Amino acid sequence: MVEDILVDIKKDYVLSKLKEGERIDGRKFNEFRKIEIQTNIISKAEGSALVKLGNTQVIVGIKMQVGEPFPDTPDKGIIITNAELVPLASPTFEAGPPDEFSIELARVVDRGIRESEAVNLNKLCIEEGEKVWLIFIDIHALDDDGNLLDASSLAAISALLTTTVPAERFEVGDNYPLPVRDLPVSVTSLIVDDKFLVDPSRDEVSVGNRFLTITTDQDDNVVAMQKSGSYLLKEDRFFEILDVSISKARKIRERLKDI
Amino acid sequence: MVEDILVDIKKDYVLSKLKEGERIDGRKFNEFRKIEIQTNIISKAEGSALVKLGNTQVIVGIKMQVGEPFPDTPDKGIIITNAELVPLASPTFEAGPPDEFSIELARVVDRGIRESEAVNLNKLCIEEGEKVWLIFIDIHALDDDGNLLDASSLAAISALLTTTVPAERFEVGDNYPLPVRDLPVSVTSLIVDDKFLVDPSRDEVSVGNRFLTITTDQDDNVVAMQKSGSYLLKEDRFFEILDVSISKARKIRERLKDI
Amino acid sequence: MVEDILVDIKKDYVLSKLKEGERIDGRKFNEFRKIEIQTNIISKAEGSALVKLGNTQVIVGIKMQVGEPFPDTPDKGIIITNAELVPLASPTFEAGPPDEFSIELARVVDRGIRESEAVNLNKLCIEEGEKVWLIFIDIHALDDDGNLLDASSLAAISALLTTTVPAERFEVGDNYPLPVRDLPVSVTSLIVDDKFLVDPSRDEVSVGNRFLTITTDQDDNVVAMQKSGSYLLKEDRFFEILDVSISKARKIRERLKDI
Amino acid sequence: MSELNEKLNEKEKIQLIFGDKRLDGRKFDELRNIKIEAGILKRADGSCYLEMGKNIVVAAVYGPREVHPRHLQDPSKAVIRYRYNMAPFSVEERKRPGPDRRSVEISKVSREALEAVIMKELFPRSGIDIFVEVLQADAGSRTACLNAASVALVDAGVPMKGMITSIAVAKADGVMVLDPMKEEDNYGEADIPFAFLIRGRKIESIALLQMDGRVTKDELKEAFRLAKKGAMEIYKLQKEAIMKKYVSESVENG
Amino acid sequence: MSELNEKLNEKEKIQLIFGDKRLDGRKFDELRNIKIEAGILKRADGSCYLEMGKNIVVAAVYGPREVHPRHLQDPSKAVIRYRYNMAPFSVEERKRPGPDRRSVEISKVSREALEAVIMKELFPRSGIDIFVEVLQADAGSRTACLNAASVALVDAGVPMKGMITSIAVAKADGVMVLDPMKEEDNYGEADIPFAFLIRGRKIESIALLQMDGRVTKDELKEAFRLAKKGAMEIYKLQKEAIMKKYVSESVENG
Amino acid sequence: MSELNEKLNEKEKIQLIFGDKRLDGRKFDELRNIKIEAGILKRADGSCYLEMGKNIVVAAVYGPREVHPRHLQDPSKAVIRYRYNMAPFSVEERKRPGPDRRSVEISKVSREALEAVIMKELFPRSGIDIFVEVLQADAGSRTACLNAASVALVDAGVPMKGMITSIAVAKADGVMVLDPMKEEDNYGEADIPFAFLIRGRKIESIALLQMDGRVTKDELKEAFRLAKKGAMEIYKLQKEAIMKKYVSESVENG
Repeated sequence: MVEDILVDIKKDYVLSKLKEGERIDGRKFNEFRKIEIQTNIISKAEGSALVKLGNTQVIVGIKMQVGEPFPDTPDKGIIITNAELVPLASPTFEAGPPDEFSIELARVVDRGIRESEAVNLNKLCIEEGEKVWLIFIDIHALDDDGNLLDASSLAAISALLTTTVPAERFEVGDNYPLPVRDLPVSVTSLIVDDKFLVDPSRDEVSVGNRFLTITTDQDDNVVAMQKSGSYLLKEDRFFEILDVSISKARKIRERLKDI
Repeated sequence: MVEDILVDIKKDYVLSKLKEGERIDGRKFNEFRKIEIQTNIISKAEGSALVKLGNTQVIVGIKMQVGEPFPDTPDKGIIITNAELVPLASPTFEAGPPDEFSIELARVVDRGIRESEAVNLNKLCIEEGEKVWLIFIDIHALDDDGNLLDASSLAAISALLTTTVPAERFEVGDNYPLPVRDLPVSVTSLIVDDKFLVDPSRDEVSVGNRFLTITTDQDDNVVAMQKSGSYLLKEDRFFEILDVSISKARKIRERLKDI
Repeated sequence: MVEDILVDIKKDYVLSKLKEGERIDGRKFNEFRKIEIQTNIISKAEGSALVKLGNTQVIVGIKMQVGEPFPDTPDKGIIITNAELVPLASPTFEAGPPDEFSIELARVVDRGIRESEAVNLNKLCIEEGEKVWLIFIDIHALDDDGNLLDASSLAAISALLTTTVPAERFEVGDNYPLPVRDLPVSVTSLIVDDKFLVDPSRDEVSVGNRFLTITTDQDDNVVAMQKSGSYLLKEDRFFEILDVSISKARKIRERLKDI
Repeated sequence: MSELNEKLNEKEKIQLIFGDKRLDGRKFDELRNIKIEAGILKRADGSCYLEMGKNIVVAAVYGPREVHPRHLQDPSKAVIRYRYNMAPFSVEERKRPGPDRRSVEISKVSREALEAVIMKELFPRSGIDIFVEVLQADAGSRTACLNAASVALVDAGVPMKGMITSIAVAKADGVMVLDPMKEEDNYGEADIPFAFLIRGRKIESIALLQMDGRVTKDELKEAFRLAKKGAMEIYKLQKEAIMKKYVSESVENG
Repeated sequence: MSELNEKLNEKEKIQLIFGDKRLDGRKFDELRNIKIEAGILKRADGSCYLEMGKNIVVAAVYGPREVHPRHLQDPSKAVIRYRYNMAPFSVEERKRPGPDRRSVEISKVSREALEAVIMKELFPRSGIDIFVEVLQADAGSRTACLNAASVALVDAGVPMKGMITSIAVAKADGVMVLDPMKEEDNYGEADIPFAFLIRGRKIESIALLQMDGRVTKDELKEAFRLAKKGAMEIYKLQKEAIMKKYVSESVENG
Repeated sequence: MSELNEKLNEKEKIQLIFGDKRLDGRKFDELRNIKIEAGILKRADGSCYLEMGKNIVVAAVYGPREVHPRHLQDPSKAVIRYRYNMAPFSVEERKRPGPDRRSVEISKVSREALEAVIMKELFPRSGIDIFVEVLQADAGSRTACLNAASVALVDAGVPMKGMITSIAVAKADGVMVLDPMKEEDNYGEADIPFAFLIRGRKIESIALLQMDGRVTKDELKEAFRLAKKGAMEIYKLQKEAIMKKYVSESVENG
């Protein structure tokens, strides 16, 4: 009960500020929180990255194994993306098998990487039709202060950028850097009435789950989109968000080039 | 609560009619509802059939795969029967792993087909001890207005009758019709006091779950029986039901010969 | 509620007797209940034993299969220990996947056998790197009147002692007795204030779950220990329990030599 | 896998009948050795150990007792649960722990057989739980379990309309035989498990009936004849086991 | 395994566009054949059968009805559930029964699309359950299901702000095409499922939007144009199906 | 599979002790590098980041807070939960997400250690949840987790009888060594994890004790000596981390 009241108070506060054209933490509508990226945190993983979006923290670890290819792509590696929203990261998360939120999160992150063809899967074939590399992208939430999705996308591509293919451990040749050829960046907006805010914080989300995520590649192509939450979106609003998402992604992508 | 009262009213009505020697829908005690059989509904399945018993609707799809035989029957195909009582079909069904009702349903249908040796499993060996055909009989309930079991049995054998072994897709020779050599038919009776009614409708079942299913083959042999529900059955009643079941099955079997 | 009151009454009674230096069933503090061991109960198992500790009853069955070795122990057999605390054995047990109690039980029993190297796993290799024997130790509780753990340990080693490797059934040579070369014995104590009692009965455990299990081998080495229950243990108390555990285990081990 | 295995149809022929004898020397209407002991567990309210041929089963009854959670209670009668469970070591190939489809079905029809005779209206809002562990299985384990459960129920003092006694009949080499063992079950042509309500030394009605295989109406008649004969013999042993427990208790208490 | 399979990226090239025609002869802005029938199930409060190309789906609506257990109730509005489920035989390779990750995600976004238009505040503490079974799938099954669900909701008399109509657009050989079939979905460069709220014969807003592949902003504009055109055609068929059911009922009752 | 792997007994010999030094150059009674930081998570009521050698763990505490569903509440005290969880990428071979038997046992004994020192009677009907994520594991992860959990509990303001400090001792090449790393754990002859209650700078009692391997009574005595020495050193680092957090907060607020 107390929590419900708190949420209502936050909601009113967020909405009243928005009417004045302001966000509660002083950001502009199209401004991300401070982004921190640390890579190679986990030496036992093939690659890893910890990303902070303000107080939101996500760690992604990449593990690779040798496995069988799919019958119809006998010469390509395989990406498997998984997200654990462990109860450590939020009082609303519960232990147990993945629920619809963690499944959606993993699948949207996966789509950005897969559809941008960020990883050159053709270079992950060991023996055609027999052995290819499996890439496990494991998203592990640590602190959910809003917009886990963009933090996870960013951590995933950052971790891939620092991944070494462990060929020696599996006795199939020399280690080599994972071939990454694109930098997909997702931008999630919160839709509030006739406005939208990028990178919403948890307090802002108290106004309701009304998200649109747009992932773009380095040529500004859209590679993944997901409207999430029960709300109705106007077409012209969509195209406004698209423009902002493309330009924000470009800026964030610069950060990835330093890795 | 309202539902409980409704069930009681129905029950009283069914019982009072039975005292007058009548069924609520005017059928004779040994009369089935109208039977409709449509086959080859699902072109992606190896065989399929939709059966309607009055308003009860069940669809069965047959899928086949190449798999390993059992060690002690190295030259025989394998039948796997599964039933999904999806919540679409009845307000009392719930999503989730199969419960005791769907397991019993699948097993009783399976027994009729297996024990009548309806499918000639000897003709489903591809390579002795290595490769045989697996036949998946998937029962999918659509509308449960009573007696799902007989509808499912009928849909299963109807679907098998129209099944083509997909040898070409699996690159093990030419396609051929599934060898079906018997036509098992199940007849389910509802026991009410000293009477019994075949093919009970849902409203009739409001008097209590007291079923006896008898499945016979084309030589009038009994190939499967299942007493289901917590009640006590007299021996002479059993033999009366047996006679009716055999004669009803004969009639229904005629319908199958047209497929 | 009634049960809670009963537990409280039992607890008071146990504690008052302990103050007088007595156990409720008249045993000495370092005295086990009557131990009965019956072996070869289950002819279909490779080995089996039923152990009674007073009214506590546990049956252990050993099944063996041929399987693949672990990559880093290509020439060793594999032990898998599993415990089922079936609801038949106690009103507090529930059907379902193993809970933390049955997992802990299985793992502590397993540790005693594994760490004492009771079974000579080197003699359970069939073909290096390809085929070794898997030993399934299945613990099945029948009646839980306290100290299931020691009863299970005792039943496990007793069953192993009577196990025949079923080489003929798997067509890999002649049957031979499972090579057992040590006799680990676990002794569980209940800690009550500044005292401790070995082999606690269920009524005694009403004072609280405060256990220490110490498993020793035939040379009086400690091979496994487990403090179980939320309590604090003094170091000098620990060493007192250690001495008693070693001497009790020696006595119980004599019983195993008769098998 | 276990599900698949269970569906296995082992119809390769081996000879089961030799003149008027069976593979194990029994006559067609002869039961296997049966041993029944009541009251063997301390924690349970009622219990029973039963051997039937190579089958070894233990049954326990808890209740009538409170039902948790509450929404599972029935305000008009006791809720009956029945769990048939096989120990992993009870069969040739180790069985994975936990229920498979076969044991779910057996638990259902066994529970229904007992529900029909337990006077459950006497215990509204309560639960009566019957747990049966198969320690060794060798054809007919569901009937052995029901027989043990029935004795355990009496041992627990649960009021019933009569005794439930269960026995199977098989068709082997074309002959109907009582209480089939594993070979007759595997290689025979039909298996028909029965359970009867016996009251006042008389078989009154059928509480459980299943069948798979292929039989004629006349063979079914013969099956009923054999099953009823076998059931009466088992019934006597069930009563003796209960009596023995009762007498020994009286002596102890007396 | 099914999870892995589903992730498969079948990008081997086959030609999809031939001049101004598609592999199956359709024009770029042409829908597949659609057949809709309302009220086909007795037990459900509302139902719909729908074919779209080779997709065959059945939708059922139960409710508004009581929600169990109670703690799942919402005191301010109805709780909406949506279950997208594929029959094991609905696809080339038999699908294991039960939800996989793909169907969990589809169920979520489909539910959210309907939640946005169902007037759920009218039914506090109640539940409205929408179940959709995919009997045969051939690209676009999520859109077929939403269209069927929408008709079933009307058939059940659930008040909504308007009709939900769903359709996908794909990019195939560089061209944007309406309502892709399996080949265009597998070998095409992008797939964009839409659902719109249509009210008063006008497309008012977007209720569902997903996308995977690779498209430019201009291609997205073309996708919207095609999707809206297709949606209006489907909307007409949805209305006709409802009308037909209504008329036939009136005749029966009249 | 992971279950099987975990049971693996890697007893192939490699040399662990060289004179009075260990494989990694440490002395027998020397800890690995330890780094502790309190209060690193926003959402949790208390939290801690801890490195111990190559182990990297993060602990969070939620509570005391309401317990759902209600029937899990204890009217006399807080209910303590403890979840030890390994990230899939924390070990050499990717670990399947979710609890395995090993982590269930570790969670149980770790919870029991903390239950013995948390003053849970002060918070009837509440829950205190302790979640620890192992981001990288390298022998001793259960002890690293307990140390982090203990700091997180203090950070959350949960009243305790004292500090829980945990450390393992191993037997390697016949020598007892403090705080074993992976090689000593895998190839050593015994592993003994301890946790102590430390109050007023004094080790008061044992809160956790497990052991597997093979040791004599005298070796156990040496193990206690080493463990207590190590625990006192870790205790100092735990206190420093808490102090640092407290000071930085005071500065911020002041």
